[in-house]
Amino acid sequence: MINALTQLSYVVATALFVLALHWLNDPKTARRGVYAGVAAMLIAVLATWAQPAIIVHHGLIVVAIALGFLVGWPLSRVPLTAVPQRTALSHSFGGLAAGLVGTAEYFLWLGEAHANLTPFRMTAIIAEIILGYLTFTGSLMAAGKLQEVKWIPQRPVTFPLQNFVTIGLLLTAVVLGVSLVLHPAEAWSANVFMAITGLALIFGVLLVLPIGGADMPTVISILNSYAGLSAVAMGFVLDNKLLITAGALDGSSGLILSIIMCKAMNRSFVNVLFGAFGKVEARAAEGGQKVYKSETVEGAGQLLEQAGLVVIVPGYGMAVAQAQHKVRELYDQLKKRGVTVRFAIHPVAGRMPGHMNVLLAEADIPYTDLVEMDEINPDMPQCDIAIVLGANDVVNPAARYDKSSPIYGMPIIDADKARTVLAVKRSKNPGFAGIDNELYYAEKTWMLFGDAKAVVGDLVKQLSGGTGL
Amino acid sequence: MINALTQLSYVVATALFVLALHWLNDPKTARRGVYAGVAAMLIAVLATWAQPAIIVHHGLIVVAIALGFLVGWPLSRVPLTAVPQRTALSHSFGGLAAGLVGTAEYFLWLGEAHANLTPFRMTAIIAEIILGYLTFTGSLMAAGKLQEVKWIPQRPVTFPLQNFVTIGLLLTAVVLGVSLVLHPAEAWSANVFMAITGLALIFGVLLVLPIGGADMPTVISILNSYAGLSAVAMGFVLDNKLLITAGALDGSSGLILSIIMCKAMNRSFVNVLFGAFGKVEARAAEGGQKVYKSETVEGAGQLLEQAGLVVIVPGYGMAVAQAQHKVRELYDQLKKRGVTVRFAIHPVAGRMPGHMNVLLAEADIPYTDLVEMDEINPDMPQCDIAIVLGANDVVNPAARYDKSSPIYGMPIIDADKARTVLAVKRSKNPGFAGIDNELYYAEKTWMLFGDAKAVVGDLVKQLSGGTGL
Amino acid sequence: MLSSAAEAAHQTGGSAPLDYWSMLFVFMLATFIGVGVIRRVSRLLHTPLMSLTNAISAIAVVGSIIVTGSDHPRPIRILGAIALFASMTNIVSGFLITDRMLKMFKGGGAKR
Amino acid sequence: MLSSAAEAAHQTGGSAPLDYWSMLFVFMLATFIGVGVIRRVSRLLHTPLMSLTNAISAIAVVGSIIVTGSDHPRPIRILGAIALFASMTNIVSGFLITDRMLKMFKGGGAKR
Ligand SMILES: NC(=O)c1ccc[n+]([C@@H]2O[C@H](COP(=O)([O-])OP(=O)(O)OC[C@H]3O[C@@H](n4cnc5c(N)ncnc54)[C@H](OP(=O)(O)O)[C@@H]3O)[C@@H](O)[C@H]2O)c1
Ligand SMILES: NC(=O)c1ccc[n+]([C@@H]2O[C@H](COP(=O)([O-])OP(=O)(O)OC[C@H]3O[C@@H](n4cnc5c(N)ncnc54)[C@H](OP(=O)(O)O)[C@@H]3O)[C@@H](O)[C@H]2O)c1
Repeated sequence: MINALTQLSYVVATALFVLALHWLNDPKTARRGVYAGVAAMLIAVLATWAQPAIIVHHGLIVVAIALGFLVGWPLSRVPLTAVPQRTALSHSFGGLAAGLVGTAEYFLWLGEAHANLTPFRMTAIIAEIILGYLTFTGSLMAAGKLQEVKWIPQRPVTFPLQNFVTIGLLLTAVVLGVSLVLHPAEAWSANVFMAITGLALIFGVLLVLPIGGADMPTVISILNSYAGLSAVAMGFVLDNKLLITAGALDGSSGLILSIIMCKAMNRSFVNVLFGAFGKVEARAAEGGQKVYKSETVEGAGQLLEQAGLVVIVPGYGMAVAQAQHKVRELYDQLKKRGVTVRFAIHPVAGRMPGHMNVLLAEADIPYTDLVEMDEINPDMPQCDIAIVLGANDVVNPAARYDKSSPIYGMPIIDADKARTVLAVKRSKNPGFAGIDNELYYAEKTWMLFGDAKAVVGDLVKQLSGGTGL
Repeated sequence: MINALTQLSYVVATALFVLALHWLNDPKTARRGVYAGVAAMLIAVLATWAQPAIIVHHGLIVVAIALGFLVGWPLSRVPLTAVPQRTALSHSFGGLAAGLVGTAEYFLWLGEAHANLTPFRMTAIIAEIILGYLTFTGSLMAAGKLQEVKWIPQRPVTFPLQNFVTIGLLLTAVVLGVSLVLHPAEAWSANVFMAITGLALIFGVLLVLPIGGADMPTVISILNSYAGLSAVAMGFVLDNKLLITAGALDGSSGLILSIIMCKAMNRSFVNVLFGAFGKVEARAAEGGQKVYKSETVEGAGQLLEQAGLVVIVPGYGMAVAQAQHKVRELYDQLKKRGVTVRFAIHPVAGRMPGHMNVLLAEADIPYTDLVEMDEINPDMPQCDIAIVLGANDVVNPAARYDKSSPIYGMPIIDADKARTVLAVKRSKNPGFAGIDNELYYAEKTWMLFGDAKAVVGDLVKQLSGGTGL
Repeated sequence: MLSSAAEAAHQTGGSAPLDYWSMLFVFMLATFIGVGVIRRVSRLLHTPLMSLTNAISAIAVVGSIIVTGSDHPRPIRILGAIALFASMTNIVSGFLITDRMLKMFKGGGAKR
Repeated sequence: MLSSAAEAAHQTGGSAPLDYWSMLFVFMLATFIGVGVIRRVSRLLHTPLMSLTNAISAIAVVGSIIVTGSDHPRPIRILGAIALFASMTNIVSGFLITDRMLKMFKGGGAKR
């Protein structure tokens, strides 16, 4: 009976998970989605816990859950700029969990009931631990790179024969896995198991090492789908359909997001994973010679006052500078003057999908004023002033024609079509792709050098001052 | 081993079925969808047949399949106007198949192995036969009404306490079912089983009897989902996931199509099923007094020659008259004169969803010139001439304001906003909703009485003649 | 299938309940898929959609074959044969007519 | 779950293979759903989406609870507890931060 009840709750939980993701496809219903997810998880936990036949010890469970809350809560308060790191970090937790459960299952059955180590289940266990542990270390690395931790190299690290070594490791792990499937309970099996664990852990590190900090978002979502798949594997081991479904949902989500990112950057998976992208940094300097035209805040202010339609193109710089609230003030100032203000959101502006949307939403800017690239580009010629706010690659015209450029073919926001361009950045440094951007030298472009937050702040003062007089 | 192979083929077949429906969402990939479906079905059939352990007699199978082809092929050659009937007819076949298999299973186990008649399986069997047999008779009735068979009343047939009787029947069947679940193998069980069968058959008839011929499409898709559900039930009985999935796909499809139709007609399920819609016919006459302005083909021809944008609003009348090919000629003639021609397609124009699209596609009119209601309405004020071709309810302005009208609230095509309206119909009779249409009396409206095919044919002659001179 | 299912049922009531649940699972998931996919089918193709799903619902053919081909008393197999005939008719006519309709859809120059 | 699964495996090799297949079925269907649903998530919400799926992937909590709570040797249950802690952290932080982000999305007058 209890079993039937458990099964029923699992069915319900599954349905709720699907609905959660479904509701997320529209900002209006999105929060309902979260509640559905919470409900589903709650049901799953309780249904699992409330099986007297199976769960006999409660102390450890309570402790672990309590600790989980203690650590989880602060992790949910991180500043929005740190969201990518946070996500990476919790992927690593997820991977760890899957790995540990896999390990526990194996040694449990090794000790108690060999019979259960059927080839099918053994295969599942091995898939579970390989995916789990590589996600664990891989995501830790990713988090580190994003957090720009000292002793983790930001730039892609490459060494001779790297890919051979990496792939080699994986193959060895797989081969060992096969042998384990065939002889799950020999005297030496346990050691082989540990060996596989070790290889998976190392593989995770090597996988992420050669990838540049800016490609991390893509890597993160790939790791996300690995985490999902390890949950699926766990489901196969425990014959638990809920695990299988939830894991599959997670897996496909990670996969699709990374595909979307790759498409928007016009790069291939392989290129992201093994391309050691961002090493090209060196090439940045060359362009340095050409001349920029700088503009003062005053001048910019006047230009803006006369404008009819202003399009703000935010980029990673706005995120770094945490400038969104100042931007909001600018937005208000301009609106007060009857200037139409739109935000042009590039799919991969910033460092994670939807990055800009979240930041601007945080600053209470209605998402109805955030226009996607494809919708805004046709209007750019009518745009009087385009403010390029810490964006670089996503407005780099080279993407249109320069076959040699690493971002060639990536769709961009046509800021260069606007009548005037105001570009806010701190220096002459390139963006993530490490390439020069001719937009800054264009006739119509005026540079506003400085930190995005500071510059925008000054602009606001300028404008509000203007009204004061 | 063979079992594993069967299972594998079933998995593949399932995937192909899903893809089939997925590809159908775009005309460009639609045919691939059909092929996927065929492949899936082929795999399913072969995988099932090729189980020596289970399938020992082949003669009957071969014969049945051969006959199936013999009957199926001609059924696929029916004229497009007969498509609704054909669909209904094959739903009834589907229902019959499910019902018979259910019956066979029951009596088989009754004779051989009571043990298999577990409550769960018994419930499934009963669901299967009730759904199957009611779909069988219900769809037959529907097909009859659509085919306008003599001895099947077109108009809704109602008698006192009808709904009581109908619902009563169903309840009795269910109650008997429950008793059968509890005592599947008593001496009297077989009779109860037959009784349920009988009730289901009668219920099917009573369900469709009170529904007007024009509501059949909605009914058909509801029956479609019943057919699907009975397949699901069969899947539960045979513990066959392929049946369950395919059935569920079918069930949801039927459900959604009927919902779409109801929405587009602004009617509720209940109203369709028990509303005895179309009895209002009587009310039609009243409006007869008001005056129409008739126009000659010559006049109409001249009007058309001067027009810049002509919107053709096809309706059920075009289907009845099989006028689509003539319409094509008209389309060509007008294009030759540099007139822009668009077709305004109302979601429920005709007698089945997408009816007009299929007919016009048959006449080789590119689907890119078939514009959906919501897209065309904004342009109607710029339209010089709207040709209302055997359409009535879908252009009836009463739907906008007349709360008393049976079609009140149903979104319509704004033919009345066009500068001039040419309305082609045979008589002063109303359309399916059986209500009068003020559009025909409007200042700007000119009636072209006659059969759609004939009238359009004359128009074409007129125009081509015009060029001849 | 049938007979094997039968045995399964015989052997262990233990594993049986589990199975019901996975069937329920499959049913629910399939419904989710159905709803999701169908809602995105273009209006343009609703008639072909009807006849295609109609052909798919003839999947009952699987059950019919099993009943017809297994080593059962004749009358039962006759029932199966009729069912098989009916399903086969749907399969053939359903797919053929769908394809016939779809053949007719030709896109003009412009993309839709 | 675990132990019961174990028994099941013991009892009948007969019903076991069947089960694998239904798992495979569930996996396939779930993937179809996932792909279908995710592709329709608005670009606007891709960041929340990431953290929500991240929370959902913590479903591994189910396995962790089973391992931690069952009557197994201590070391094994410790592993389980660590896993449980890790998953719980994801659940809490994942859902909280998603909601925190979504709270911020406010539609202006116009519909999107
Ligand atoms: N969004 C995603 O999901 C995702 C995923 C993977 C990769 N990417 C990549 O990330 C890039 C995003 O393009 P993007 O244009 O948004 O960013 P970007 O190309 O990295 O350029 C950022 C610009 O902001 C400036 N900047 C940095 N800190 C600043 C501050 N505090 N104040 C003002 N300016 C500052 C930098 O110039 P200074 O240093 O001179 O200030 C830099 O030119 C794309 O190449 C995309 O492919 C995105
Ligand atoms: N499409 C669906 O899925 C669906 C489903 C259920 C119900 N319906 C209902 O069906 C109706 C469809 O609207 P509709 O405007 O397309 O059709 P309608 O309202 O039924 O009107 C058809 C018109 O065509 C005329 N007509 C009939 N035969 C003709 C011929 N041979 N030549 C010329 N004219 C002819 C009729 O007038 P005369 O008799 O005077 O010629 C009639 O006024 C809607 O009310 C809708 O709710 C549709």
